[in-house]
Amino acid sequence: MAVTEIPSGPSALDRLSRPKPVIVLFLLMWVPLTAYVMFGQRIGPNAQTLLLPAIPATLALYVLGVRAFRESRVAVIGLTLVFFWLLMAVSAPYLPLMDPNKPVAPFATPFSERGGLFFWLGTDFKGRDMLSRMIWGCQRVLVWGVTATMVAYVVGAMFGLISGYLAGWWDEIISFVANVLLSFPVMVLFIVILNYLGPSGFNIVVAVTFASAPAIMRIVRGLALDIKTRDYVYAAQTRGEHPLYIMIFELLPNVRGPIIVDACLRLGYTTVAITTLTFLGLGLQPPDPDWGLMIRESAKTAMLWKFSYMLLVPALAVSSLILGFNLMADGLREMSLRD
Amino acid sequence: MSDHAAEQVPVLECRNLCISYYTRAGEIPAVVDFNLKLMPGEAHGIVGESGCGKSTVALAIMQYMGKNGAIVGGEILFEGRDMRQMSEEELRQIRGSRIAMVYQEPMASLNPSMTIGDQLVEVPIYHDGLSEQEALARAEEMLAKVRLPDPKRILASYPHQISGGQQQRVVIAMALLSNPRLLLLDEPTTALDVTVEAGIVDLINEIAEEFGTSMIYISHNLGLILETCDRLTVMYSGEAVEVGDIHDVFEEMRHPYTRGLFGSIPLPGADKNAHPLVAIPGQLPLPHERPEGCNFGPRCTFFRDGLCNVGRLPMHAVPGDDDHKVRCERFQEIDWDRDLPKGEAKPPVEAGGTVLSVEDMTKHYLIEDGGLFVRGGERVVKANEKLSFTAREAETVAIVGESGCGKSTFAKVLMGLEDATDGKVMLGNVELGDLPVERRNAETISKLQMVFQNPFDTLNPSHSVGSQIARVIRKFGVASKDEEVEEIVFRLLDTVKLPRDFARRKPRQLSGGQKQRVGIARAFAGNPKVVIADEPVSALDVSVQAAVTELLMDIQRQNRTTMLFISHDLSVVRYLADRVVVMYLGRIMEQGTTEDIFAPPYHPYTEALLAAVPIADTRIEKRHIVLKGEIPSPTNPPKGCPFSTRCPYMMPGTCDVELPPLRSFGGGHRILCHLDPAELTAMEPVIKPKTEAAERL
Amino acid sequence: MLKLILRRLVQMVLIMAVSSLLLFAIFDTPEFKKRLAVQELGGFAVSALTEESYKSWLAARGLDVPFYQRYANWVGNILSGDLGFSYEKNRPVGPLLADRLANTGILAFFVFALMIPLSLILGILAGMKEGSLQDRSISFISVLTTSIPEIASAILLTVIFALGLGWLPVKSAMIGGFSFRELILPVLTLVIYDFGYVARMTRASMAEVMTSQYIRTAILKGLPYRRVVMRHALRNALIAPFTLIVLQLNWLLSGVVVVEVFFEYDGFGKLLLEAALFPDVEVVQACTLVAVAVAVLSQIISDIGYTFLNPRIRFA
Amino acid sequence: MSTNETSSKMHPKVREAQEQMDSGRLSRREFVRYAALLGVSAGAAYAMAGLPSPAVAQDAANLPFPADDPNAKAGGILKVAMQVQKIDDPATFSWTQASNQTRHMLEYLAMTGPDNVTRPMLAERWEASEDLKTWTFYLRKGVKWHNGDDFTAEDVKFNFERWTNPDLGSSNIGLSSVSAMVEDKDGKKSLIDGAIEIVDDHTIRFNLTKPVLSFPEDMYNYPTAIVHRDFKPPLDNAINGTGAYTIVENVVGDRCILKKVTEAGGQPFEYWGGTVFLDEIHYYNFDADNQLTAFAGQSVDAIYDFGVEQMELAKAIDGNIIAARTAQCLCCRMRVDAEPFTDERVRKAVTMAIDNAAIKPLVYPEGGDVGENHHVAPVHPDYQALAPLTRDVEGAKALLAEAGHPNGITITIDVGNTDGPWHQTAAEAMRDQLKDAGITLNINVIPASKYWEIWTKTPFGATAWTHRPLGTMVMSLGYRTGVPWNESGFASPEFDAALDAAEATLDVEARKGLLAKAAQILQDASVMVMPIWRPVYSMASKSVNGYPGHPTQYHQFNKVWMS
Repeated sequence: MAVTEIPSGPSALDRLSRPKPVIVLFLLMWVPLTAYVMFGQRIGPNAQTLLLPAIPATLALYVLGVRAFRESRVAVIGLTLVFFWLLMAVSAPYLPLMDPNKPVAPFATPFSERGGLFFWLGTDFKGRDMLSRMIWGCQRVLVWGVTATMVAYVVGAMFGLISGYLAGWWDEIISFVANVLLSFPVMVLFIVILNYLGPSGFNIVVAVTFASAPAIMRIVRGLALDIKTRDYVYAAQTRGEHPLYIMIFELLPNVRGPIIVDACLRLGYTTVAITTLTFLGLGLQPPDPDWGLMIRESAKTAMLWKFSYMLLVPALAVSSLILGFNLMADGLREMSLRD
Repeated sequence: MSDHAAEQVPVLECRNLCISYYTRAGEIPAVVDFNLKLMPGEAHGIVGESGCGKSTVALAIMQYMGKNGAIVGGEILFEGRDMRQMSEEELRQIRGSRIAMVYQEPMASLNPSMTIGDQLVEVPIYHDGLSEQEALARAEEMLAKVRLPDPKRILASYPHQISGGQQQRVVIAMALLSNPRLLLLDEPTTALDVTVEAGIVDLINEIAEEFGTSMIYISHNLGLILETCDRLTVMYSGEAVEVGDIHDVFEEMRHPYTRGLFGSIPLPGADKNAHPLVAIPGQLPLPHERPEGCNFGPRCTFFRDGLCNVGRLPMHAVPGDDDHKVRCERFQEIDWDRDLPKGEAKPPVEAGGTVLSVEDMTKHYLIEDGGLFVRGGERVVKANEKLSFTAREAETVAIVGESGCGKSTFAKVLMGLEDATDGKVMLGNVELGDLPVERRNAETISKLQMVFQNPFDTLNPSHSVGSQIARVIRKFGVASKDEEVEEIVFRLLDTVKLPRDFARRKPRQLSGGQKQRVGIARAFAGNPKVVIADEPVSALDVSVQAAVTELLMDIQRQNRTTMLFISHDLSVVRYLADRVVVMYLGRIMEQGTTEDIFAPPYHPYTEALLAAVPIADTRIEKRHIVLKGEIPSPTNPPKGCPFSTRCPYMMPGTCDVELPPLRSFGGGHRILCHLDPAELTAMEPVIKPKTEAAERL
Repeated sequence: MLKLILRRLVQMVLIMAVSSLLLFAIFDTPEFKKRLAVQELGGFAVSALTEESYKSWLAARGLDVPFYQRYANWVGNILSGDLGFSYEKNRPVGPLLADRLANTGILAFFVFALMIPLSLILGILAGMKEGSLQDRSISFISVLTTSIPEIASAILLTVIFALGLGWLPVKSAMIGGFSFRELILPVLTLVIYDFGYVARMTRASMAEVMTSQYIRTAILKGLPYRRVVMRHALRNALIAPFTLIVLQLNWLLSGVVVVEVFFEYDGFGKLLLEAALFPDVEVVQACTLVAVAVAVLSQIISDIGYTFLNPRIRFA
Repeated sequence: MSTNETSSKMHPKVREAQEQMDSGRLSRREFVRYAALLGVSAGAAYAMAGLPSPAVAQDAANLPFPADDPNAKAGGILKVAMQVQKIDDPATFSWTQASNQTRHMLEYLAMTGPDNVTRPMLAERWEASEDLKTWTFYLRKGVKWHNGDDFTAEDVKFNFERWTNPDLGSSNIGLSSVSAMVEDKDGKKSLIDGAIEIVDDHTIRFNLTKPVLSFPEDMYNYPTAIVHRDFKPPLDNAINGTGAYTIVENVVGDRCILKKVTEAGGQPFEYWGGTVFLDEIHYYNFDADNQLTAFAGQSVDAIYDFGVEQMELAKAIDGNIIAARTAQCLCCRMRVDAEPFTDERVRKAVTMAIDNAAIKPLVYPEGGDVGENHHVAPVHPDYQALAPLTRDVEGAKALLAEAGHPNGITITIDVGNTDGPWHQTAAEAMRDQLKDAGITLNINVIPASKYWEIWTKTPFGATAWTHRPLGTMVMSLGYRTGVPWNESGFASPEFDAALDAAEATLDVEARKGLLAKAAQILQDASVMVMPIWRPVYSMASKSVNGYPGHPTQYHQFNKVWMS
């Protein structure tokens, strides 16, 4: 049978993963933000200048994203939600907000005024402005969430490629280790790892890697198993390419597409995980604002209708970010099916 | 039969049918102005390349367009009633009982989680109100009619438990259960092996006779249509371009496209040197990029501005034959003999010394049951058994065989991806059999390259065309400086007749034929001594196939490359090969020069294979040989002669017990068979020209 | 099939052995021992302990022997049915774990009882007519609910039903014995988070089946739509969700941690978290074993079910 | 018991104290406390002081409990949210919560009431020698164990022997009274022969190596619950007590159920302490953070405590908030032997740059006292205010410069939030203030359990100290040279001498002065920033009557009744 042969324009996923400008913009956004969150305190009061290039980069990235996603309204909504928080994260120091850590007026309800200050979303039990905490609170979860997911992907993809492409003993060993890790419920794994390493952003990265990499490895392994039967891999083999070359140059670029969808979903999971772990006291530590922490702190002070805003604000904020990731994944998947 | 046509109501009539798909790019017309009149008992073929809209027509007749397709104009009259006016319930009653359909992929069209019996009885139960018992009885009867052995067992089986050919018979039985007036066959044999295909075609022909069912037979294969149909419609890019009685069209085709189509398929008369194939230039337009006027205009040699590209072209009846219609403005002006481009005759190439010799090459796989902890039994898959042949410089050796014959394994061993279990493979004076590709040096590797089957897989979608060719050049040390490499890349693109700016393109921006050209360029980048071409054109449209085939051979000719051409299609092989190796279940059954293979003595398998290949030539007469059964699994080959289970000449006690001897018939023509050489020599040719009288019957 | 199950079981035991050994090694570090002492004796007291009295405390707790020896003992005990002793709860792990597992079991039962019909029905309704309004709205609801993490939906539900309307209790500690009312919020929280996922998978599976060629065959055979859906589509479409639902057991073990902690429900998840933080080694060990067993067993069940539902594999 | 009767055997120092009171040198309240410590019945002491006695039963039995409420109804179950802990051995309790679980079963020789006055409990009364080195405890007669045995001096002796056995690891050995009965022998502490003398079945005498005033107060320290002479841990297997209730179920991490005792050794049990109203006392395990929400959800009638950050929530809930002023505190101490705090100027700079009075309202806007960078709290009876501290940023800068840090200095404080997140709030407030003096304070937040691993070692750490009834007690626990809990490594003979002097002095004013001297030494040495003495909050529903608030968070529910 003749295969239907319609050379199409670049697919949405291709457009999305067309590397150069997106990667450059992403790094422009990401590196300053990460540096700010990780080292901001050490750098001192001028740390916020770090974020200056990140703001336009975020906006530009958003524009590129909207263009790439224009076929899917769902994806654009998701993208908008995610970029809203990204924009908040990179511009938080420049926004006219109160100090998120400074106690001003405890238990001020939303839309109330106290001491000449207006609190849109009220204040928490320590009297810190909720609006400000909510906006600042996205920084850590975004930075650690995305970093953790990226690291998990690097590790997972590496092992997945090795396992899928080299097969044999490599596959047996890697798959067994992955099975061991996958046999733990994620939360058990998180608890054990973070309990052992101690709670911190960096250790979350480690824990997420342990928890997510096996699943990613499986996906990549599956893709690699598929791709390695393609003729172009065969061609590379028959011209005597080193397996490493084949894995990196022939396989890796082609697993990128399906993985992007998965990555969006996984970003959502990681965000959930970080928030949940922080709520359980195993994740990010005070004092800097974080949604999980806000919930953790409010869960014991605000169990009353009157104060429920303290719980609702972070809960809705984190839900909106995850919704953003999920909608993006959904839209992307839909687009990739249509292409 | 046309005598009665006037009085009879046509079973089906399509009038000015227009079908569109709605996508995010807007409305895309799939079929435009389609007309068809099918009389009772008639078999009508629809032929065309992929994307021409032939399957769409079939689904439109069933009124099953999916959620984004719609009939936007015209009428479909079934026994005089417009199906477009029917209610869902009326349609339901007609579907499956009055109109039935047979599909391309039998496995996919059967429900995997229901027994075949359950799926069959539904038809009489829902259409004829039969009880389960009666329905079952009828189903069993029908299975017997489609020549399925042991219908009872099959009724209780799940689809995956029977072979592809059997599945297709089941689907046909299902279609026939309610004795339909109209049977739609949408490429019913495409997914099957040639020898199995022959059996199905045979069955379809018998059914037409026995049941008197009208049929619409959809295929891309002109030979198949010739074997099954009375009339035919040739479609191109959503339009019927030529309609008529099958003999009229085959013998006096009037449309330039039909003519081009016939010019690009290797008919028995074709010869790669004397009468090379002529490809249709250009490629199929995309549905939303069709030109004004004649859709074929941009590819047509007879295109005339102002005539062919104005307005919508109507169908014209061929003078003297009202049934024969053509959608061409100039069909009466064209002098085919004068104006049709002909392939230039090329001098034959003298083969040189032996380049590749394979001696008793054997490849066995061990399959282990169980796994990490539980050791299971080991089974041996004999993928290749004692293959021996040689290939000389500038020679084309075809390796012919159906699925599971071990041709891919052989290629893998040759390329160094697998070790031979036994035997020798010599390239020049390098032993390759136990030299995996990692241990081969660049020179050896570059001497042996491959052109792959699937154009969509042959190029890495992530890298540009140029960089993929350049990698080979660097890897094989042909050049290393950037400018030099670039120069070579450009030269190679020139060689495969692609524009130089394609170097910067990504594979997805290329059509299948173009990709295959790049694949060829890549294979030849290292100046190989031997090129293995694994069905390089089978996935391409007919009109493109010719061009790629010709290109491949031109380059081979220039470089004096030895080519191992792997194929299942004997017509192609006959056209281009110098010598042929016929394989079956891992063994070479017969080998010899092309002339030897296509003339008696034949190996019984070669004979059947020859008979099974449909030939789109009315001047040819073919002997009718239909093999029974299916190709056995290579994991469990028959004892004795591998072909013994299906061989019409099978001698019980000999063939199924003992491995046959290799009989030599001189000139390298060797046959692996128990039959007496005299008996073999006495075989009649399978293909021979019809006598003039027979033709004009 | 039997071979496969056996293989899985062997793998399970291996995983259990590896992971418990690892955990023993982890919890054997001096820091963890110190933490245990702090929990037991109080921070002030531990810091005042002399080296000897700390050692004697270790000896009294049986922590002075090398971990592999303790591990060997522990394995021996496990094999004889003794799951060890909880430092924190001061009682044998076996009954403790059984109690908590029973509580989580109750929770899981209601979650599944609610989630399975809900998600399957919604998924099938959506997948039957891909792209319809019905599909779009169900899909949207599923994305929305799966996007609200358990902690957030627990909050939302508590705020609305417990704090706002006052219909349901805020906490589910069940100190007055089993209370159905206290079970509602935890169950709802888990169902809300999970049903969308299963529904979406069901939808995808159903949608895929509905566009498959054998459904086309069935329709073009002239079968009534009901029969096409019920007889031809459903069985094939439910294979994937079935395996998924069984695998949700594993997910539930993670999901319950948050819910149990938030609602103060005394189940497996809360026990695990408390034990890990304490650090109550033998409880963590036992919980991990249970978790691994649940994971592997659910995989086995899912495999068996898949095989059973799918004739292609059953009769292969 | 009549006033006269008591006065006849009155300790001479009571007279001294009375004179001091009369001359206005001692407050009337303080006098009551002292008199009670020295064996005067609380009622009598109140009478001598001319103060109205609080609602303590004024009957012949000399009971330590409040008087019965005439409206009290018997019956009912009191449900309390608290962590339910392991109660293997009362002598090694590390947590008040555990003692609350046993307090209604295992009782103490003495009992310190919410008024900080210590009254006899299992002891009927006590006498101290003039030099405060010999103490005689007269045990209450007619006290029965739940197994029917009589409570005798043997029981008490058994307990003291247990506590002083170093192998047991009881923290009671650190009490000044108990520690005055032991000596170092072969590197091990052991009981001095003859330190405990049984005079008769119900009289026991202790001979101490040094004068101790706080003996009776020590006897209500939570690990000093008196167990039966046959006691062998774990308690679960040796359920026996003298209290009105007994533990019928104790599931760690879940619940502790106490029921009224009705029968002892086959005889009907008659509780020595008079009427108790509750049928059962239930403790349900809730984490500290969740107790208030459990209360809000009406799962329980009372809770152990709640944090200041939950105050608004508590106020919004229907119920009685019970606040107790305590000597609990956050001691941000610097180790004097760790860089950079070896330099007193650095330490001084830190304390000078901080304004304690400004920190307290940020942390505990309601209740509590401002600390003075030493460890004697205003609630301590032996407290005397020192000269007020003033913040001096410039001075701090100058000192820093002098110490070789002209451009400021960066220091890190370890915060474990062992007592609640307010530790961190306090540290953050300190950080903000220190910034002005060029001191950058990094706050290293670590989990509570981790903190206890390092609390004595970290150069700069915020340690929570619990309430202790006397200033001298805590000062000698934490700052005497070389004592185990000396987390700052502070070593000053001068300080030790001042403390010894204070402990040995009965003259209240003199004692205050002497302790103040020690406190001043500590303050001058700038060993710590002690910003706050915090209140403790707990809560009971309106239907719980007579629920006492106690600075030590000890539960004593004898007279509590449910309406």
